[in-house]
Amino acid sequence: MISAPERHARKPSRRYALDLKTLGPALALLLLCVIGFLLNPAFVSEGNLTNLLTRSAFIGIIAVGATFVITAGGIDLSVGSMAAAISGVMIIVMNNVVETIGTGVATVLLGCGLAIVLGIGAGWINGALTTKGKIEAFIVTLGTMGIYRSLVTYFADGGTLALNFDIRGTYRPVYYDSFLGLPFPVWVFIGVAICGWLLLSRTAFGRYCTAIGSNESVARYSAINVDAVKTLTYVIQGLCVSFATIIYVPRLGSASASTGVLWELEAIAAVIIGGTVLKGGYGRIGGTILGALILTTIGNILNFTDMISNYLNGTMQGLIIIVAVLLQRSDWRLGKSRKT
Amino acid sequence: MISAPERHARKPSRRYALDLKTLGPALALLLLCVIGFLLNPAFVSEGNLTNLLTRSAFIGIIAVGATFVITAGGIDLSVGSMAAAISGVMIIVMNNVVETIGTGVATVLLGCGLAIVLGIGAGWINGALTTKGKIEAFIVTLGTMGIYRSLVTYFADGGTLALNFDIRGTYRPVYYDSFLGLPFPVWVFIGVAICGWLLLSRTAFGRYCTAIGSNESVARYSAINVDAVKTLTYVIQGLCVSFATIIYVPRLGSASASTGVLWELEAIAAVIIGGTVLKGGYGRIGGTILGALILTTIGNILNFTDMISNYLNGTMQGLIIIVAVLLQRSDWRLGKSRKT
Amino acid sequence: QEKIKIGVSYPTPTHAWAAGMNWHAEVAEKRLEALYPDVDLILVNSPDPSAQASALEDLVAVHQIDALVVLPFESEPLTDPVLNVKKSGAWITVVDRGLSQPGIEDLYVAGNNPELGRVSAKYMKGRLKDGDNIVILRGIPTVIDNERFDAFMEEIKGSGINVLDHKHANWNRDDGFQVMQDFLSRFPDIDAVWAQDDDIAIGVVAALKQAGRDGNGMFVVGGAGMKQIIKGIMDGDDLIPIDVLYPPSMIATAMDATVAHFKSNGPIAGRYILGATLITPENAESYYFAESPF
Amino acid sequence: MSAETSASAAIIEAVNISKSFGPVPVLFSVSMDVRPGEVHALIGENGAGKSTLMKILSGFHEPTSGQIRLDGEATDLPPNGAAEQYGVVLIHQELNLAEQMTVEENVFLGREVTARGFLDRASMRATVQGYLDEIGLDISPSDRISDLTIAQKQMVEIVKAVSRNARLLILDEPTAVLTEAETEVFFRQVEKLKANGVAIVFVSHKLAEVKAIADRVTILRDGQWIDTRPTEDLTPDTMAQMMVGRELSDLYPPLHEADVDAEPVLEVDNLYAPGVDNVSFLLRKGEILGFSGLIGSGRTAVFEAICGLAPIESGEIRLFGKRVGLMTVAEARDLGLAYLTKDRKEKGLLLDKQMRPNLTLFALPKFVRNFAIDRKAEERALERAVRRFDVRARDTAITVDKLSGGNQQKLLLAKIMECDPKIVVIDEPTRGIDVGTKQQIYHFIAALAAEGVSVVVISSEMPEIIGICHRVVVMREGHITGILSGDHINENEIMRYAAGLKREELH
Ligand SMILES: Nc1ncnc2c1ncn2[C@@H]1O[C@H](COP(=O)(O)OP(=O)(O)OP(=O)(O)O)[C@@H](O)[C@H]1O
Ligand SMILES: Nc1ncnc2c1ncn2[C@@H]1O[C@H](COP(=O)(O)OP(=O)(O)OP(=O)(O)O)[C@@H](O)[C@H]1O
Ligand SMILES: [Mg+2]
Ligand SMILES: [Mg+2]
Repeated sequence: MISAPERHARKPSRRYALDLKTLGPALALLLLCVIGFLLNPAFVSEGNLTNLLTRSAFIGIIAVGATFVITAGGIDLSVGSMAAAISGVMIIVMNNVVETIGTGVATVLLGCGLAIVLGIGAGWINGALTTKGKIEAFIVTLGTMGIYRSLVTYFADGGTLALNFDIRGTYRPVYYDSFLGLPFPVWVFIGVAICGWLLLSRTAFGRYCTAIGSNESVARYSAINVDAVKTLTYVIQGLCVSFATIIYVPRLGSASASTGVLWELEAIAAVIIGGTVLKGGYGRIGGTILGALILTTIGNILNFTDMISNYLNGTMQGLIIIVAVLLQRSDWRLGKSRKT
Repeated sequence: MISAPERHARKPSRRYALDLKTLGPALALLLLCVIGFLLNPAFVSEGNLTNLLTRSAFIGIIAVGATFVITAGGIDLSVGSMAAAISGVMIIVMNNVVETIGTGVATVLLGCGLAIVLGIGAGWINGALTTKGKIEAFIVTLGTMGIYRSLVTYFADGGTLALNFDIRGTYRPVYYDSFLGLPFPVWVFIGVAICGWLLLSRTAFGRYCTAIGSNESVARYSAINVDAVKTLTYVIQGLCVSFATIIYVPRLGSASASTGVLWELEAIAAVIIGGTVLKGGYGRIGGTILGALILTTIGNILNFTDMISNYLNGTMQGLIIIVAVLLQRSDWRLGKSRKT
Repeated sequence: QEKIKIGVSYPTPTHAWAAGMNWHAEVAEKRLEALYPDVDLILVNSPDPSAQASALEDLVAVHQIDALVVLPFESEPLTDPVLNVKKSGAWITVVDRGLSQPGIEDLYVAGNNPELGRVSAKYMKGRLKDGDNIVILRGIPTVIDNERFDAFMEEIKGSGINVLDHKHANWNRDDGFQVMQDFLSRFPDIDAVWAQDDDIAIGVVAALKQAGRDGNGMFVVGGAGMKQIIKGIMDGDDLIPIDVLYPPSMIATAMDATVAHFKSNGPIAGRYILGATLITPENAESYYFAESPF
Repeated sequence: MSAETSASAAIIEAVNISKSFGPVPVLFSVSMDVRPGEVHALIGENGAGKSTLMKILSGFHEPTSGQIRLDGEATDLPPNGAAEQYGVVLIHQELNLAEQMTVEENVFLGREVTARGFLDRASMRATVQGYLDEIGLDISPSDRISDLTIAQKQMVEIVKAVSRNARLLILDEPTAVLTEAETEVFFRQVEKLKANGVAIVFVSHKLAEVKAIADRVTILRDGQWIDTRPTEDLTPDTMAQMMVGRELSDLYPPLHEADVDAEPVLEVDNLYAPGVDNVSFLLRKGEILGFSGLIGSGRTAVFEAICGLAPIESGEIRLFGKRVGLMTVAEARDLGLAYLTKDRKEKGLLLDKQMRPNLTLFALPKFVRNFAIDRKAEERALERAVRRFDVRARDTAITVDKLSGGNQQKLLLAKIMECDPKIVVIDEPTRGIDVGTKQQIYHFIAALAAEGVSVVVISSEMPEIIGICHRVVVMREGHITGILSGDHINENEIMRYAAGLKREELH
């Protein structure tokens, strides 16, 4: 009975703005590719594009997990160290079972299974400490970051843990072989991305993550088991780290204290460049994927030119990240008058 | 105009709970000191305690700034790199003016003045990009972190920037000399801490920071210039970095790409161990100071014993941080029955 | 009876070479403490220069050391802290990276970074001809990296060998792999790679094999003397035919000499500069330590 | 109808419920029962314990003592809204929506419709769209909550309530921000539910509404049960009397005739801003100017633009005769212009802070002595405000989110008045405030005007607008359709302008 006023043409503009925001990361990536091509046409060679995709798989897969954690209002700084520790334990165990079960597929499967169990366990520890222990996620994961990093150093005696040479032969194809022209890691990446996307935007669980990140007490009052959902986001993060590790280990067959250093920052950066909000309540897997691609492409482009001093790589990287995010602010052109 | 209801005196109980929370970090520190003493009685020697205090000055001073940023709902990842870059520029400039104004106090003062200007400028850039550019603070400061870090590498040509030897002679006392038995850096730390405490808990500005961190739109509706206050928190952070740099440079007389690595994480950890809430809205300078002391003490204690493998330092550090924060959860004993 | 306390301070091992050094230090500690019951060696490692300065303070304040063996993280920042240790009356042995001020240390034991670059360049010149192309993967931007790189470039100058580009691979396998992948996409014709370090070299080899460009006389020169690489040389690997030694055992040498200062009659002070030996299939065996992690 | 319902057995019964928060007692042995197909109103002063009792009835709080009987059986209700499994649904007084999520997501939060493990978004959207159409709310299921006006949010809460298969629906002040028209829509939904045998508990301070819709009324005062009676036995006046415990004189103060020649203090010409379409009006010294209109008619938008809270596209504003451009909120405050928001939860109060910092936040510069905040002065201000506005907190150290809704509103009013404004804009001044206090606030506004302060009252309560304003501006779709004064201020006239049936040529 309240007269529905004729709809103002305000909605279309909102939709449009939203699209711009969604398109932002894609545009930034496109721009980077154009720059890459202009710098060196070899940038668009099939080989390089394949390298680029394969490389972004690690950060990308981890960032998919980070999207869940961040959407639910948490943060996980431990992923890089976790990856290193899982690789380390995988390698040690696989090397040790050579005598009993040989160097075949069984050993590799054992290693992968172990990685998954460890990832889930490590994620669960982070989650339980945050929810049951009621410690800020930042502190928990800063702590576990230090712990995992030093454990891998300890296992490797400060050096490098190397996978048995024969197992490496069995395991190698997981990184180096292709299917339908795309390397396996890319397929894993695609798989994880699709699952992540479905989970976040097509299931009740995804909505719970968003609700918790948006307003924890509203979520709680809606009879959502907040602690369980939050813990589960860390478990998903751990699982993603496992997947990343499983495709990382066959690449060079080794793990050391420098494995995965700063992956946490890269993953979080990918998530945020993709448009997910750091304080939680809004997450976009699609954006995260683009964010990961953007980050990898920046590194790749910098290797393609010697115009800038090597020392300034970090400067370029920083500038490009800031500019890429600045560009996707759909409202910056509307300009001055807005104060809000 | 209306009848005043009888007011019940119900304050004491709440105060008590609050005190437990406030006391948490202090208890954790005390416990650490006892452990240190048991491991090696030399822990409480005057020399060691002085070293400990002096050392915690760097992180402590930076963490005071970080308390403002975090209380107002922001985050600054660039502080470590900023410290490196400021040290670098300071050293270059001081070395270059030797010929014109010599190696005396004037040069050192010039260097210090420059540091302050640079710190304020760098803080302002972070602040402006976050508020005017509307980019997430995490991304802005991750970007500037990369930029400053690579700039110092560039200035140092990949190596180390060393302060002119004679200037070092003039400047040395700033780190190494004492006043009333306490080294100068400790005095600076005390000064910064007191100013920070006054500013955060006794002035309108501090109240504004808390309000913004608690709810930005309430702050805006309460006539607070949100952008200006937020920018100012980053400027304060920059200023604190300047002070830390001013006492850091005479210590090692040089700057390189490895200066200040991970200080940002340490500073944030100190802030949060001290009880400030990462999402903003509640900040405690006193806690931050204790947090910085706790972190430094952990490192100090680990240098005291070779009972544990050096590789496991990180594990111990991580465990102690988590346990220290776990201990100060005043409500963990109240336990299960709480539902809300 | 008062023990002779000797502090040993070095960077936290984060890459294989440093791990090797750590291993040699720990082995030397056990050996020397068993040999001389009145000697106590205290091993401390630190993650950055500032932490190392703190560790030095702690060694003096808490352990009251009689001598210090230090492998400085960086020269400049640790000069003053080591000087302070010296002022406490301790004997000072500096390893690998010299301090920026002469005369502080009583004993200096070091490898030879410029020599490593020069030896590598000489080998390149011996195998390549005018107009051949190489790429360089450098370490972490530091003085060491600069010394090696500058000496290499100095030596290679005028040989007609083209250095296509050089990028930092941070003494890290993953970075070595990625940078080499990009070099391979970018340059269709590369004849050899100077990886400067064995960890980088391993990444480079993986990238070469992936791209199928490991034939045609392609070779990689690493550096340091990692045991896997030396093993490969012994087995006649084509891709990494030689290595240039930068021995992580130098810390043990320094510890031995420092203990000897207290235990032997002969004079110990002075400078020991270890050579950057070229390891070839002929001499590889004598540089191979099976138990070392490096 | 009430005769039948009183015969049937109660769905839920509260027996001798007491509740204390820590040592603070809030409810004293309260009993109440709700029967299927009845609307049971719960009334009482601010802080009487209505919301607390409702939270106990739906499991959000545990009673300190006493018993809840569900269908005659003593039951421990599960916490956190899980009582929904028994068909017990509470719509909280404080809006309980996830701001960043969409309407559809909020309506179905916690009980999503899934098909083969995946969300059935199409069907959920269609369901929500159906409800929205039914109540004539012009928003889309995919709109974000943060983009809605507060009244729209309240309507979303109602959709949320209606869409659940509740046997017992508890509505804690659902109509506080609704206009009469929306309230009617809401009542139609209630009637429908009632016809289906749903039991409804309705908390409200609008006694006329209670009279109109309730079958029985329970009255609480200071945590004590006073009476439960069929509505027929009560009039709004007797209800008010039982709530407050004394006779209430006239609700509205006598209207002082405004001085038509008083100098204008605020003149607005051809203002354009988001949601505002060519608005011009004038406010005189000592005048009470009402703003009326439907949901989203742009009343709030006008004053947010004037007070520096939203951008201005074009137009001229003169304050005390001087042209002002874009002002910041602080500049407006310093010039004597203050705006009180109706959204106390998102824009008004820092819920996790105590009363003192909240009270002084807006006028903080006033409390600065020698660069530091004068806490003594703050304490004094708090004491004064508590007295002046009757803010009832049994413990002044609690955080503001623990205050009762009405007391939050009083605190918010106190906060704005702390800067001694010369022009004060009050958006929904009596949102969630009990009759007794309402009367006091009206007198307070009248007194302000008599002192020469100009007051703008934006309100969805027609009687309030009619009762206290000298002139009334009616808005529709962002522009002014009429400015009424004197005898023209009556319900009929206002509605016709608000609905767009009549329109004055203003320029
Ligand atoms: N969690 C809590 N902790 C402490 N006190 C509380 C808490 N919740 C409510 N109170 C107190 O209980 C009393 C009753 O509050 P309640 O919200 O039930 O009042 P109400 O009748 O709903 O009032 P209103 O009409 O203003 O909404 C108030 O004095 C309030 O401050
Ligand atoms: N910044 C803005 N940008 C675009 N549209 C806006 C903006 N602010 C308000 N509006 C729109 O202007 C219209 C008027 O909203 P406003 O809140 O002023 O209405 P109101 O009369 O106060 O109604 P209510 O009492 O229901 O809130 C709404 O449809 C709102 O969505
Ligand atoms: Mg020993
Ligand atoms: Mg209430």
